[in-house]
Amino acid sequence: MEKNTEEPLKTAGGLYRVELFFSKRRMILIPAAFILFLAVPLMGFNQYILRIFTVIGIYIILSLALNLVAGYTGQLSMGNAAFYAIGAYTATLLLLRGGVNYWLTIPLAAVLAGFCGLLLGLPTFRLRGSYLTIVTLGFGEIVRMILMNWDSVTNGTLGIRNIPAPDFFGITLSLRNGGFYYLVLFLVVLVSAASWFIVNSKIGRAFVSIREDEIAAQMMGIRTTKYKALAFVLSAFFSGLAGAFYAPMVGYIDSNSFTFEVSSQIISMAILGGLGTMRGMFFGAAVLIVFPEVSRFLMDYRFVIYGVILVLMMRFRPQGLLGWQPRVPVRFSKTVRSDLMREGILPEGE
Amino acid sequence: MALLEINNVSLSFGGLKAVDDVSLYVNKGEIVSLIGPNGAGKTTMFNILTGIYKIDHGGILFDGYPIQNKIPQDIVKAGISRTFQNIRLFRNIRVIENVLVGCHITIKYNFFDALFRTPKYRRAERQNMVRAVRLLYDVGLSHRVHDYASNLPYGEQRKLEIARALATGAKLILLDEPAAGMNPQESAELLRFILGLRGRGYTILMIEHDMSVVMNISDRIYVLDYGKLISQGLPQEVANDPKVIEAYLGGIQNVEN
Amino acid sequence: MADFVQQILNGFALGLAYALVAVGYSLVFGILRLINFSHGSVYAFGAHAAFFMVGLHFGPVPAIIAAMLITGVLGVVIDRTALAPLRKKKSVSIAALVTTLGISSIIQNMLVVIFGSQRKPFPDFFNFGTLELGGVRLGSRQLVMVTVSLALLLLLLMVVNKTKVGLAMRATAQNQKAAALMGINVNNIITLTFLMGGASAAIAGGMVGGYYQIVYPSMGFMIGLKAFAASVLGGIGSLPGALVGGLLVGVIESLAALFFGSNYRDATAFIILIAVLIFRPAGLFGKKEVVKV
Amino acid sequence: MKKILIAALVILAAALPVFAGGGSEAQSDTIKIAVAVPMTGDNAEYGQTFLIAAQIMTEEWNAAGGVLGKQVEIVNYDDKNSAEEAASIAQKIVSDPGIIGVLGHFSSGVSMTAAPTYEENKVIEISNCASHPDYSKMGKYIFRNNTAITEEFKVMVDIIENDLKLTKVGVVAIKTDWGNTAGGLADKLVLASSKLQLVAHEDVLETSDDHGPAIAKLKAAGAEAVICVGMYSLYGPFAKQYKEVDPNVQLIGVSNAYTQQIIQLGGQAVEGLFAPVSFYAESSDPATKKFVDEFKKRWGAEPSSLAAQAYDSIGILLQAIKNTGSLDREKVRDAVQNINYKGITGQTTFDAIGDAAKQFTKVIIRGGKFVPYTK
Repeated sequence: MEKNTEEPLKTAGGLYRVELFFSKRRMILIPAAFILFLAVPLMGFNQYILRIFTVIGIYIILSLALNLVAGYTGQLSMGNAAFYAIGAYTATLLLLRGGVNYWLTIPLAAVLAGFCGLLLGLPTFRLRGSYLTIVTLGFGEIVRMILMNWDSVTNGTLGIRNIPAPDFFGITLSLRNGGFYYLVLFLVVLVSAASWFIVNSKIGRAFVSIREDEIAAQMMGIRTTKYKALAFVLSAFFSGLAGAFYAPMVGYIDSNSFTFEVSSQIISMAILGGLGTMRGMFFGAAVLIVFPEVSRFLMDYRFVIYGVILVLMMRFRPQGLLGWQPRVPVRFSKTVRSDLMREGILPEGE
Repeated sequence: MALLEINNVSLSFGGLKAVDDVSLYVNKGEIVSLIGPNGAGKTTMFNILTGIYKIDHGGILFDGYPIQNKIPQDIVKAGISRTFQNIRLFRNIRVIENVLVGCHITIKYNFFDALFRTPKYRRAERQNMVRAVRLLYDVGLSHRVHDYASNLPYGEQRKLEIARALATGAKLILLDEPAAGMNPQESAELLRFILGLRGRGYTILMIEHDMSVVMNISDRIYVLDYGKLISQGLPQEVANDPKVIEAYLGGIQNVEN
Repeated sequence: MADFVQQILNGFALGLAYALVAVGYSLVFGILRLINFSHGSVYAFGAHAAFFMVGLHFGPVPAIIAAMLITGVLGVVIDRTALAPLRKKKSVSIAALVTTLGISSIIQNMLVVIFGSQRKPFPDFFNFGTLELGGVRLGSRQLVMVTVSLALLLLLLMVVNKTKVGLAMRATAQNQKAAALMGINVNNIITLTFLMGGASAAIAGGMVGGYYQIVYPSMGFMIGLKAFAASVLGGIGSLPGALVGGLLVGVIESLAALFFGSNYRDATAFIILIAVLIFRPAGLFGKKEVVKV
Repeated sequence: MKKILIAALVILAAALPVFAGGGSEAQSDTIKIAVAVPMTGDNAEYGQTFLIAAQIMTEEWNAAGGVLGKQVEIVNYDDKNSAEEAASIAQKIVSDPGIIGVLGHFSSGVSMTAAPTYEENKVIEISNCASHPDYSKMGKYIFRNNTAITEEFKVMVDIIENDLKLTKVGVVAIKTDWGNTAGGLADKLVLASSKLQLVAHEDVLETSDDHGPAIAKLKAAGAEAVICVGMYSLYGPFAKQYKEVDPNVQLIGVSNAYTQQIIQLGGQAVEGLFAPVSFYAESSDPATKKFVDEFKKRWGAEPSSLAAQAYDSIGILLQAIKNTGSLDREKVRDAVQNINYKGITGQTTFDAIGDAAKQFTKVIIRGGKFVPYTK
């Protein structure tokens, strides 16, 4: 119809230039970053630093998992520690009691966690907002109680100790030889890629539409209950994956490792970085794992400051530190461009 | 046979009859308007048609099949799509993504196709991306493709909602006050656009207050007041119906009181 | 049998404690549709304020009244400094929720910094003896707890249902915009709600502190979660719902502990909660909300 | 994808301070000993007193010229009594080659989580609190300067059998890893006694101060004496609530009941509570007096037996280094193993698995004070 000449997107500003820079050079930068991370264990860091890197990896996975539910689908889950726990216990029990190969326990644990996500989800998805949140919170507490009391299976409050580290072609993984670091790096890449592929598909768009306006989403033919369930299942699956990795890394598990504080820490990470963005999860996990390590001297004030940060964030930057909306144009693939060109409807600026 | 047939539909909210024994029909290729004073039950009618509210009595046939009390998703699939009176866009995503969400049911691939980026995924994404751009081009938003929905001015948000509704592949489009908040030039343009839709085979049922729009493009008009159908017919007939004038003037008097 | 009755009585007292805390959740949720996660910590703060006042040789009643005032003010400060700006910006609800989580962390850890994390003895205010009837004991602590809780709940009900301010509160809960158009100062009403929430938390803190004669900074965590579950159970936003929800959770929890052992008692509240929400999503006393499109 | 990359860079930036901190490991003229205990959280008071005790001992040595001519430095870590924190701290400790030994951690579970890391890196861990039987079996470098809980229960059983002459015994235990194990051992020892009868065992949650249901069941079972397996926080409320139901019940605590806090919290209700202790602050022994006076000056209250064990643990470690004459980790370990140390908690030697043998004194609360029990 009409022709509009005004600038469609604000393209000025440093941030835009940074985005554009990364966008254009992503084919070089991503492999470069990957190689850099591959080289970390060779940089002569001590065990402690490698452990921090590895724990950051675990929490990146947990945050990415939460992000699918809370960030994209807009359903705040306060019980993700439960799925993390289910993953950890399942993997451990399969390994120790079931004699299952370690490399199989990881996917199996994740599947069971995902299944529990579905179990939690089915009866509760007609609940909205705050109600759903409180149910997830209650679920987290119930799971913890079960882990604490089901002595014959979970060994109760004693937890399970001496979980053996896995072998990889004859090499026993440890923090010192960087084995756990590489494994978590692999899992982070896997979960990031899966998360990226899901988010950038009709599934991810359905998630976001539920977050933005559930009624309007239904009017687009989106089965919101099904997609909410899917988001929960995926979130539980990835959290379970993180749990299955965690157990043999630390060598013991008990119910105290999966408290409400863990759930609330994952939430804080996602929020600090920026819910609904993937970059934010990496950032949030890194900062909130490193912060307590470098701030031990603050003692009790540490958690006061932690609270102050959350409050200030919500007040002044609720979208998270890295939660800006990207301004670089949507990328059309070559085929789409040629199709558009053929039909003569290629939008301006392309 | 009519594309949409509503027979004796009633719905009450705790004693209050919001829709009272309403029957109407829309033929294929028609533009039909639903008018009436505020609170007459027009939007409630839309909510019934799209499955948000369940009715107490009556029946609704679309394309010959009963659709009353079906869930919204099934109704969209059957071919009815709508816009909202108080625009309900997905505000924090891009314009093109809004339309792609609208394409949801026309995109045929499953979870694993997405996860593994199968050729099926690529093909469907490519086709629908082109389709989405085409729809934006059609409604005059091709310059806004990359922008965020919340950044659009009011008029363009309305257009985007229409584009999103069209994206579902529906045959019958329900427009809830599409001209609200538009200046005369914009409404004139909207009018041409709606006529264009009919030209492309869409059927339209709309709620509208802007009488210049209603009178100019409607094939037929239904008038609701207090949940009851008080008049129907060609634009000229309805405009001269004393009951309609009464309903509107009464409404005005009420406001003044 | 005596044990059974005794546990029902114990559960009743415990349930009233939950109800007192649940009221604070309900008040705020009713008006703002916000889960105020800081309420558990505010309750712990109230208990410590009473503890502190007792340390200054206040008597029990003046100490609790002073604690009510201080804690009420804390509630107002929370709202004015952290939550009101979010409302002004029309932030998403998740932002307010996270803010309350943050505030909770601030309050609880400030209490640790000031008072230390250990348990501290709270004076045995309400012990005037014990009644014994057929093997069932009714302590004066329980009686005081019952009397004060019921009085407080009645008072709150009166305020909400019989006064002009209460009318304004109910109007604000229904529709903030319309209430504002009617000349109600919505911000003042919200402030008042937080004041009442804080004061009721202080009473709860003082009562529970006096009941178990112990205060400590993390005392609000579990009771906060359970009280929240109780308020959702009763129908969040409804004051009678908070009372019934609290009593239900308290009694069922005590009986469950008696019959199945203490192991699962903390889970009881959540199991009841989930069960109720599945069958009655709006809680026992809540009204179903009509979707507006 | 690019987002991943941005984040990756930000991680690196955020992690930089850690590298800076971790990189500096210059050889110094001090001998470092880590005190890894809860300094914040629910058990912070325990950790804080252990640190004070450890500092007093180190200052005494330093004033006398240090060990091997070097000053001793205490490095304090806060493990919050969390296994996860402890695992991280253990990594940090073994990454510092200057640290020869660790006093810690607080609970058995936490200590056992950290133990493999110490064992692998030849860092001596002495716990002054861990009471789990398996703790000291975790390695050659893992020592316990606390009695195994079994020894305490033997004394408690003796109190019930011979001092109180009661037969029906109930056990109440907190629902934690420690409470579970210790509670189970208590049951076993009571069952093993020919004179005693175990009438009930109840678990209670640490998160609840309401012990009504557990007490009802103990009472219904006819318990005359109840063995309490808990932290200080259990005794006050439990005793108060129990005494209301049954004023005649006899409560017996484990050694950690020996702390002023339970008298503050329990008041009248803890009158007559028994506990077996390896340390008694009002002893006339001059070394004990000196420590208690100094400790009171810094903390404001008397030391508990666990704090006294912390004090002795550091002494044992320093004495072992002195006996070895070098900082050779294996040799220092052997010296700890073979030590015969006279401290304020008695004469300490370690058996083959690394458990200390201790003598017990029975104490009872009378007139709001702990006094040695005499008939």
